[in-house]
Amino acid sequence: MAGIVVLMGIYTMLALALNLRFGTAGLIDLGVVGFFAIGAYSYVILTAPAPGTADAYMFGFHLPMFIGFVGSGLISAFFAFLVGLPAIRLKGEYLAIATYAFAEVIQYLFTNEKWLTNGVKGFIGIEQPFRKFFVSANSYQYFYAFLIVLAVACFWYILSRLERSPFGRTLKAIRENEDAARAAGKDIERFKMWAFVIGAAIIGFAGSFYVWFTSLVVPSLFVSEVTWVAWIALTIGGTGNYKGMILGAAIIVGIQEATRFLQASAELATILAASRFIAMGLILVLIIRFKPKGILPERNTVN
Amino acid sequence: MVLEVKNVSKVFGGLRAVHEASFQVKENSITGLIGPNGAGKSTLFNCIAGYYPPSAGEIFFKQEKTSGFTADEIAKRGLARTFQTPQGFAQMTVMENLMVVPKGQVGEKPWQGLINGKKVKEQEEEIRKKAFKLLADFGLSEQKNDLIANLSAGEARIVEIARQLMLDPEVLLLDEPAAGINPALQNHLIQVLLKLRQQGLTLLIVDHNLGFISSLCDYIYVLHLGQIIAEGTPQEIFRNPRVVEVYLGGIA
Amino acid sequence: MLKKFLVSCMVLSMLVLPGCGQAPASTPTGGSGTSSNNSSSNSGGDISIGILTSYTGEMGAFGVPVYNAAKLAFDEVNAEGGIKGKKIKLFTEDDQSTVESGIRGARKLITANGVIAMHGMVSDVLLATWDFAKQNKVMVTSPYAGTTKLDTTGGDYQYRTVPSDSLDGRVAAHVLWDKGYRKIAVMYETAESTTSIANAVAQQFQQLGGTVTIMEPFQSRQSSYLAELKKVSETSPDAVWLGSGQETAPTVLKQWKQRGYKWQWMVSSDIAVPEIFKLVGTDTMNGILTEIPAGDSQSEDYKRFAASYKAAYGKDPGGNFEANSYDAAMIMALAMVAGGKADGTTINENYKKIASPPGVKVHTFKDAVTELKKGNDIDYEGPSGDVNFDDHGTTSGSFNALIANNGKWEQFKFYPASAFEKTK
Amino acid sequence: MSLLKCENVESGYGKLPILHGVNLRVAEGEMIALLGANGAGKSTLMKTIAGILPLMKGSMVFDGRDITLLKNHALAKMGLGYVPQENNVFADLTVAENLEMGAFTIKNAKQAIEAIFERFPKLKERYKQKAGTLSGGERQLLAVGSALLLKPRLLILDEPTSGLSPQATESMIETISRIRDDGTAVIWVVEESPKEVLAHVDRVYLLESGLVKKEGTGREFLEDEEEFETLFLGHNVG
Amino acid sequence: MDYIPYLVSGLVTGTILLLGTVGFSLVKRIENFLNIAHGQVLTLGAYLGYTFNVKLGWNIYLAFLAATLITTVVGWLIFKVFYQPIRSHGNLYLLFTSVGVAYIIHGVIEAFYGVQAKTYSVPVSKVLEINGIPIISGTEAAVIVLALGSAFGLHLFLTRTLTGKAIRAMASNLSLANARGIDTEKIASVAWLLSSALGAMAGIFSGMIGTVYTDMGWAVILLILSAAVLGGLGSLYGVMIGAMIIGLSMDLSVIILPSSYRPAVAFAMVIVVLLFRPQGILGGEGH
Repeated sequence: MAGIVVLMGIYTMLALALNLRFGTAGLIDLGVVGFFAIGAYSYVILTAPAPGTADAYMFGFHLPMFIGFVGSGLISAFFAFLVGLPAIRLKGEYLAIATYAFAEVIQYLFTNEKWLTNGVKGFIGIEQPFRKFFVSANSYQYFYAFLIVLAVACFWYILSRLERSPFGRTLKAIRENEDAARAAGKDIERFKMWAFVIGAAIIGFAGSFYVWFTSLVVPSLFVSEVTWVAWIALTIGGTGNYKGMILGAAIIVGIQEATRFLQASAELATILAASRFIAMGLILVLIIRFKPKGILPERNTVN
Repeated sequence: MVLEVKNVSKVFGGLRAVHEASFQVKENSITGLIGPNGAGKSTLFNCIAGYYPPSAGEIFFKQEKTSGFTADEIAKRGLARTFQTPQGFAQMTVMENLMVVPKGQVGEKPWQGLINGKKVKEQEEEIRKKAFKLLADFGLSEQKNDLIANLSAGEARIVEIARQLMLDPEVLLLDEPAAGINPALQNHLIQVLLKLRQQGLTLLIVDHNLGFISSLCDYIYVLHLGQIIAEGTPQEIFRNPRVVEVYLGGIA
Repeated sequence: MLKKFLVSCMVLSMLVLPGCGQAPASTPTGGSGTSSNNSSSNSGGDISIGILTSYTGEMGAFGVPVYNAAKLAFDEVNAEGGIKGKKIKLFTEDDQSTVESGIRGARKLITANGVIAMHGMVSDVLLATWDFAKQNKVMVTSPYAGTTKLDTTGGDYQYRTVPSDSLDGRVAAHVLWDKGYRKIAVMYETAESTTSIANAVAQQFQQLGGTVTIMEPFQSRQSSYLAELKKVSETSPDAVWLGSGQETAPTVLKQWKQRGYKWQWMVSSDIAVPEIFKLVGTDTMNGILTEIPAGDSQSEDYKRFAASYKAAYGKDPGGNFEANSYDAAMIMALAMVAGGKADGTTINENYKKIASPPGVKVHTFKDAVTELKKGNDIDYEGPSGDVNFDDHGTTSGSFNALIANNGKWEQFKFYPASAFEKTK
Repeated sequence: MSLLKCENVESGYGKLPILHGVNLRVAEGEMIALLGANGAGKSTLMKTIAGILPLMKGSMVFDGRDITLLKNHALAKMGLGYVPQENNVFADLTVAENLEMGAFTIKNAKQAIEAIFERFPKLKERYKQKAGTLSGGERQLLAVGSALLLKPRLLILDEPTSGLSPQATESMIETISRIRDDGTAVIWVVEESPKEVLAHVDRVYLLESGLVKKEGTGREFLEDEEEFETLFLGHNVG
Repeated sequence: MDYIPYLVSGLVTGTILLLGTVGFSLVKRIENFLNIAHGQVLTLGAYLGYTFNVKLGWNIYLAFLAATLITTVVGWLIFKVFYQPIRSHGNLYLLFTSVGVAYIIHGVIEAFYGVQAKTYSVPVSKVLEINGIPIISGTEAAVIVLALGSAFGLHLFLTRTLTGKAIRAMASNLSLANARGIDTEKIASVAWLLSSALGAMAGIFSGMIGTVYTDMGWAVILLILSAAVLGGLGSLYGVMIGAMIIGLSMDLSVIILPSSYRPAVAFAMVIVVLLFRPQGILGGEGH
């Protein structure tokens, strides 16, 4: 159970960030996994010990865990800023494709630039926060699940507060009507950039949490499926509704776990893996068809 | 002169929508810009508001050259506009629509919005009061919690004007404000606009119909096929045979 | 309402799909084959062991053979009466060749099924699950996790019955050198195992005095490798070592043939499977070399293993680490017998001891139990070779050098573990 | 019998109606002008008749058949031609291809296109040119020509002279009255040069705020000069 | 002379990509959404080709025809079942539905065929050599000729037939097409049929050149998106050029870069193009 909660939490974080970018600011971002990877690697490179003889990477700063964590969000945000400088002006689908391409390039870079990322070998044995206070891994995993829930609650609080602030109101206005927002004297690129950067920071932090969960990073963790799963969680749960996002993440992780309990034999595994894809696809298609605003749609705030 | 348009041209592909148009708007006046459909009014209007960069010519607002500025920069300098078909933040309430607009909101900085400190709260309260007063002035108090998407066309138009007034503009550009509004509401609108002028606002109204505009404007410019073909007081314009020909056709 | 509908849709898809899928005749079921009952998770009398392996995804081809071979070993153990009367019961999980799935699978096996040992992980999954397993006193073994990352960190609650990739690469270099090639190129996919083997091949070959003309990493699963082949051909090597998986290697080899290049190929052990002949074509494959970490296929142990494997599953073992998986499972069972208890700690404590010298050499479960009962120290040897472990839980390993000949991999040279001890 | 009969038509965009119950009739071969201020609902009415906007209330009968639920392309096949005010040609297609699309549903398309070329020689000169590169007048000509290919019984023209030069306007008016003379009924949305147009039309409808405010012959409208000027120029204040 | 083999391999990659991309942007133009599932249509075609060619032992060209035919029909059915009913929701919903559809097709293929890669039985053909350098094999030549032939056929269809012109008309101005009496539903169906047929062909061609595997669709849709953006999303001729540029630049990049960067070259080009010419190489002004 604890493992499921952790993954649900991490996907909820991604969905939360995506909701700020898309639900509030209307940016179609298909590059979630790119920032996720940047966050994860930032954390690892900041905290990794100096390279051993068999390692190809050059930088391991061996900084305290806390700094690594903060760094993962900040560095991801910084990259979002760099990407956003030219890309934030792109409209709709063009932004989607640009961010998608960005995420792919990031994966190739992380695979090939060994001096930075240790290539496909990646980093292993990553230390987990507060691990030393726990004797057994079993009790720790419950603590970690608790930590994740805490973090999700924290992000939830921050984001819902942001959304209700004048900042969030302006973002929504931009989502609703860019021309009118411009007529109201809003520098829409700047606001979009903020949404993009804050979203990236949260995705970056989620990267740290993910690294602690997997205890290793390799480039193959960061495939575009992560982006799609985050989107699916957001879409089926309900854009603009925080409970919806948690529900969406729960459904997606739930589908994957449910098939696990049907796992009885080796041969069945292929079918089960296949039905996971089918179930994920079906649920997305059906929700869009019959409840296009998601299971828990956004409620319009009334002052 | 609060607004000066000097030899502005705008070309789209091969199409010349506006050709060396020049005109001026006096402070605290109500100036009209009229012309038949396709005359280039909206294009010129968009050039002034910063939605299109002019292909040639210059525009000055309060003696500052604003051609080349983006729309939001121009809006912040006190030149507010409305749209031909009312634009609003559809899935937001009337109140929220108004509250989006004011300049210099501290809470628009994400960290300030997050902390939601005293300054933000005070400012929000101020803005809310201001919006409430505007809505009351326009007779829209009851609709303050309605979504823009659910308003009638006439209401949407008035809300848009109210929303843009939240900018505290010096000049208000109105794009066919009377279109789609029934006569009773039109009269109400005229009263509102006249009152705004009394309060010191300068108005530039674009319309293709002389009727509404003549009862409001001090001075009118007539645009036809991208060029200013006449200017003068409403009376002068009505007597101008060129204008009458453009509007009614040759066989008069 | 809607949720209900969706859940039923999901279940429906699962019920319908197996019907149309290709279900091989030899379907082993998780618990039932090895014990009487597979419904309860950890019924008192049974010893639960988990097979966490890749049935799907990139490494999907290896899952079933690894499972089958391990099951063969445990079936033999159960047939001999199990361990102190307790039968071994298998649970299995698909890691989908991804770390995330692997972690989830491991957690389920450990927390829900209460396994005392897990077997069958690929490198990344093993690394990601090992700490959690160790904390829960669950033993972890792998028949094919060659990653060099374990070279110095393994040994505690973690063993592998396969040599490290670095040794694998050195052997490949030796085989090419022994065949008389002096100028080779190295092409490899940017995956962890292929990269580390490729580096080892190049390093060793240069140490032997040969020339490596080019190291060409490439991206897997592209539609065309013509450009890469051309680049390699420009360096005119005598032979090319190819490190690649089953999805990509056929494209490379077919396009090599189509373009009429002539060099000698040596391929990594990922491709040393029977299926490759169907994928690439027997003609194209003829004469291609490979080496696999395995016991001497001429040995009695291997022949006996191959025969019972064929009897159980209707297929010859080969190329999919079946022998390694069998031995890992067998040693696991023996470690429990030797320690007299069925838990992870016992397996961990006895794993190395019973498979490494000194001790009486034993080859079957029955003999081993007899020797252990006598109070003798034993040294198990199985179809995959000596299976002696170093301090970090890795077997020294022997290798078979194979050549493709008319649709089959034929052994042309055997390199016993002793051949490489000095180069280590 | 009227060719087109609209009763109590309500329609609009989204949920809110712009037309609040319009009644309109067109007889066979009749030319109708539709007047009204911006936002009065002229284009909305045209789009509703052409089947582009769905009807919210009321009924429409064309050629004796209820067309309330019919889609745009089916109406076209019944002989209802529509020339929208904007985007009325396929900009990416050549002039010839545009005409072929106009003749999509008819049998001897080639001959019909030849006939259009004869009628509008200007189009023939440019038959290989992309429609997007034509001048405004040529574009309108092409749009009208394409619509004529269907041999429509009723042709709806939404401000066909908008943005045209005086000469182009004049020749367009001429062209359209010739179309009527050939027996096609026409609904003409008029914004500009109303005097010339009204001299040609049989009847006029004046729309205000989504309702028909006045109905009469072209002559009646032209004769009542004061009201006419009020309508197009507004009140002469002062 | 030395670079000719790179050019040829670029041509092969490019022409296959061209077929896939043209089908993709046909849908983009008619339905105005990014059909992520188009990659899976290629995969489906490739697997059906495998069934006929290997499982049933048919000649490759016969298998090619049969697989293309079936995929075409399946593609059309997918349109009818999944996309048509939600058209009014808007293009973002269509895009995410296509993601769902992609997962469904992916799952179904994996359930039927398993995860192991497949290859066709294509007889090894003679290689044309110049100065001892192998230039092009028969299969490659056949693929290039057939792919370019199909693209040219599509061009003829779109410019010479009434239905083809109607497709272009519909893409140019949907409501006007309706007003002209064109049954746009029917024309949309034709466009989907064409798109799926071209996708299937692209899939089978890549099967003839390389291997067929279940993740193929995800890998290829990225390249298709790249080529489409490069050429200007909606412009059919633009994306043909875009596809060729991507194919050639990927294979020529191998000369100077490690080939593990090959696909990244394509994506990097997309980013650069979007930054400097967001409307694509041949796209018109503004969108």
